[in-house]
Amino acid sequence: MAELSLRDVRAGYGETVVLEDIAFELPERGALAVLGRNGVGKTTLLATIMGHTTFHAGSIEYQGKPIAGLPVYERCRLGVGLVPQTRDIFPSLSVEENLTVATRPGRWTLARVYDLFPKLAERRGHWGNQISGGEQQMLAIGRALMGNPTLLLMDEPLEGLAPIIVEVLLQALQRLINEDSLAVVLVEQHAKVALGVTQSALVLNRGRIAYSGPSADLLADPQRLTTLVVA
Amino acid sequence: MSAAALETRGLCKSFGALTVADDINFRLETGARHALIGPNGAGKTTFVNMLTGALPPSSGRIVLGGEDITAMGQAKRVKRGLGRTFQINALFRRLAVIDNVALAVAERRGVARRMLRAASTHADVCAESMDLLATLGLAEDASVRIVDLPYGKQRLVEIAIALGLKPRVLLLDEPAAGVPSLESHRILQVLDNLPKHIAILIIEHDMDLVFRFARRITVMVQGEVLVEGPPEEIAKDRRVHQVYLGEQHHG
Amino acid sequence: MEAFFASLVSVAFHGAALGMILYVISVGLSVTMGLMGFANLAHGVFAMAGGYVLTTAISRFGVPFPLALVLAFAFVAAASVVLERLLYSRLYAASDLEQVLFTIGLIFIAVAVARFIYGTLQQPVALPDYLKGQFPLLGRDFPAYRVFIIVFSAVMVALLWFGVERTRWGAMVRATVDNRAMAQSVGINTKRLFTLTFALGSGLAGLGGGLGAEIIAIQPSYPFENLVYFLVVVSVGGLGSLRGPFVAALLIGIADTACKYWLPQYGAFPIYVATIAILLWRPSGLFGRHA
Amino acid sequence: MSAHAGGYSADPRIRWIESLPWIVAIVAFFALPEYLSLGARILIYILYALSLDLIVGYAGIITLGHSAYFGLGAYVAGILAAKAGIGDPVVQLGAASVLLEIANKATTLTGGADGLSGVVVAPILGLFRFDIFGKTAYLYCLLVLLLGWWLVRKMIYSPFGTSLTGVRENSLRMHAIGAPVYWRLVLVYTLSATIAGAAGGLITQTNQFVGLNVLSFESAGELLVMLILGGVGRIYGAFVGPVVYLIAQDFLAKQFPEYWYFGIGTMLVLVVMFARGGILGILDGALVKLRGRP
Repeated sequence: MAELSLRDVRAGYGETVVLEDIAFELPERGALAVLGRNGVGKTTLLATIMGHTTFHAGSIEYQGKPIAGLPVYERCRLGVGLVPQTRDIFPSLSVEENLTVATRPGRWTLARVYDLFPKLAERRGHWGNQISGGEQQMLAIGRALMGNPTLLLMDEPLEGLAPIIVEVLLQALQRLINEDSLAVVLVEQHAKVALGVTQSALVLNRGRIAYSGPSADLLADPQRLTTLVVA
Repeated sequence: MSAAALETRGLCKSFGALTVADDINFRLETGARHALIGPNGAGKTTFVNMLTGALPPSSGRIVLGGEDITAMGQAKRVKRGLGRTFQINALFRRLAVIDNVALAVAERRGVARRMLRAASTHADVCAESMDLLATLGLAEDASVRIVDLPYGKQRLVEIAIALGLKPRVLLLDEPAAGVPSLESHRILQVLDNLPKHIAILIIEHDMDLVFRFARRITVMVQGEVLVEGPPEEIAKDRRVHQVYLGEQHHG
Repeated sequence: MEAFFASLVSVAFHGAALGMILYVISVGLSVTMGLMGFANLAHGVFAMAGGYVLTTAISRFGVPFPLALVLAFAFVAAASVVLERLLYSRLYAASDLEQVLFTIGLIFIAVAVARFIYGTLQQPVALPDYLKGQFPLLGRDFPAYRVFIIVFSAVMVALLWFGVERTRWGAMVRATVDNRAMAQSVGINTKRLFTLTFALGSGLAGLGGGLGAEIIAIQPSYPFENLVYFLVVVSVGGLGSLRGPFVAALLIGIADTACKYWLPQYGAFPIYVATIAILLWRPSGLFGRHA
Repeated sequence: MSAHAGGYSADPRIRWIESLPWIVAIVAFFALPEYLSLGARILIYILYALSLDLIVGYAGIITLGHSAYFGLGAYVAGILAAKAGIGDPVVQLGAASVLLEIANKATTLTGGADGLSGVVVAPILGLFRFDIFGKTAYLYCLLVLLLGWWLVRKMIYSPFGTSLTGVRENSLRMHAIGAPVYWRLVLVYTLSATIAGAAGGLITQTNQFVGLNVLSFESAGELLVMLILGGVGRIYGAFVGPVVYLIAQDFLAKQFPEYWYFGIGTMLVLVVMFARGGILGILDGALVKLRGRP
């Protein structure tokens, strides 16, 4: 059974249509890169899976169960976790509270998240808005993990971070994808990085699928990648 | 060098320690077809907001047709010929299409404050608004309320309102955003037929549209102008590829 | 000099008691307005209901005072859950105008029901003997009931702050006030949280209404007459804040008492002027979240 | 369309049905002489509601401070409320309360809480005395209302009125088309306050008594209720609402005050829940159904 399967999805905000004819399948423990220039609907795709957009047509199935009609929090409780592009750390909560507020029973505990991101343990008493961008990103990932998802939606987790932090996050990401039984949908501007850590890729253009296939194929064909992602 | 339609000199904007626009020197020629592109967070929106007067710059100057408008309010800039459209429809939703456009026309003609004669007896305003709608192919929808209008046509009304201001400079903020792809050709048509004397700056993600429409492209990255040139050059530029493919910069 | 000092102490004391009551009543309004963005003008109805529950329980059914306080809280909280699910929840997305009208409508209904059941007369509060009389403190005598109000409210406030700032439930509430969409994304059922928070806020209003029945008279026009006070506390304190309204309520309680004591000829005038000045200066209140 | 929205495509001519209120008013004058003082009160409240409709229905701003203008319809207050009141009913409420307090304390001027009696009204134009049956008062109010209605109606159909609905629909865009939104609002507040002030003046003149309650929050709330009941943003909602409300109040409130409050509260809740257009909105809906349109 597929972890996630979308068929003929049409979605947007209110009557605005952003996504059209979106269809793909993500196998259990699979990793999918979503590429494309900005504004093509990548963030909207994640928001649609999470339930934050207006769903116009099609179907979304999570582990064989249709979820398109479920409220956001139900999807989270089933096992869908979101790391939003804007991070959306809760500023009036401490770092630790940002994590504990999302707790659901499972393998991931406070201790394991602190083990993955030791930096967060040092900052546990700080308010959510008193930490650096890189730490916010770690916190956003850690917070999603605290909900013990089987499907993790990550929106540009490397955006705007210093190279050294990118390195740390990439390692954590690799660890998550390889060692943990997590399926990941990774939206990323850094196309080559994203293709490097995923098995399959989706390129969007104007809200439609322009490419769907193995990541390796795209990585091996720079000409094609350029055409798809740049112009 | 003759005066540009719109020009910025050393424009900067920072929020605290965060710099979102850094020394932007930008020139929009009279009658230009110019595009502004760049990845998310490049500072395009900040730049546009400074141009329209929604956001005051930290330093630098904005010059419209030779006149310094840096300290001018939004409404005054509009009167000087600076029009804009919005990325997300900003329409008068429960008013008819004609009223949406006529509000702008009346404002420009300076009759919007009058209260003794009925609006519909201002024949000049009505006629001009109808003409404008006709050129955009919206004449039949004149009395339809925006809420009852298909989204694609709403995007056209967005442009019609801006044109009602008879701008010398028009800023188009993602004119085709949110339109199903089958309907977007109509918007391209309209853009192609815009009056030649208006200098147009388009902010757009859709590269097909950008390369078809623009004769000059500016690429912004992290609050700075990365490169500027004609489309052929931009398409070949290695730095642009890097920005969009996310190859790590080394040195 | 000694006389002035005595009156100063007296004003501060009575003002603090009034302020505490205002806070216990208004804090729920601050949270629900900040959390749900609902302009609930009918909040005073809950306080009035608490007052009626308390006075009725004591005078008609002989319920002991502490139990009557619990009843005031529980009854109002339960009733508010029904109201929230049945009516309020349908108007979360409605315009301010509609919310204002709807809650004014609720006030009218509540006023009518109160008049029908209790008539227009003010409800007397039968205090137990141990809360009557004077309480000696630092060589002065203070009315025992006011001392009780201050101490009891302080305990409630401490409990509330602990709950909101130290428990997971509190973290969930704060997360939802911060960013509702993200709160849903981490699995918080914000709808249910709204209902519970609303019930808690209303219950506290009921408790405050009962507790303060001796200071703010329980009679049918209560929700109209005291609305301005509750709104001032919330708007001066800042929506969605917990501490802001506390400071505002104490300020207003003391200022109101002081004005009535020293400047009776000006009535509530100075308070209103100060409120307008503060709101013109800081439109989102002294401790507002969105400046 | 019976909702009077104005606009550049709207026909500003007066339709035959719009003479209905005036015919009713004149018929009432001859047919119900014993109710003329109630009638005059209704006419005044229609004018008052009309002034509120300009702000709430057309400019789209909620105000609970309108009774301040009813009491003291003044230009200065117009600027204050436009500046302080946008989006914040509490400040307006405060403004109204301040005026209430001023009136309350300025005892020598207003009579304080006891009200100001002994207002002597000179004959209108030195000719028509206010008679005890209120005939003059009624016709005088009708005349002032006619004038107010004519002004408001003209304004709503004018470019200014259209730009007000523009502010209501999207004030951000109004800025972007170069409209001085703030001054438009000051202007409409001023106009509205003037009309409300005129209505307040009429109350004083016809009652020959001013009570502090004209300034109170309840009075502002009550007016809002009347307007909503009739229907917001459609001119004639301001006619229907006060007629229904005040007549019902006159018959019910005196005998059964609690039922009256209960009824009006329930009505408000129902209107908000099920009939957001008010009575005229319901009629509109019914007409559309009758004509068999979708």
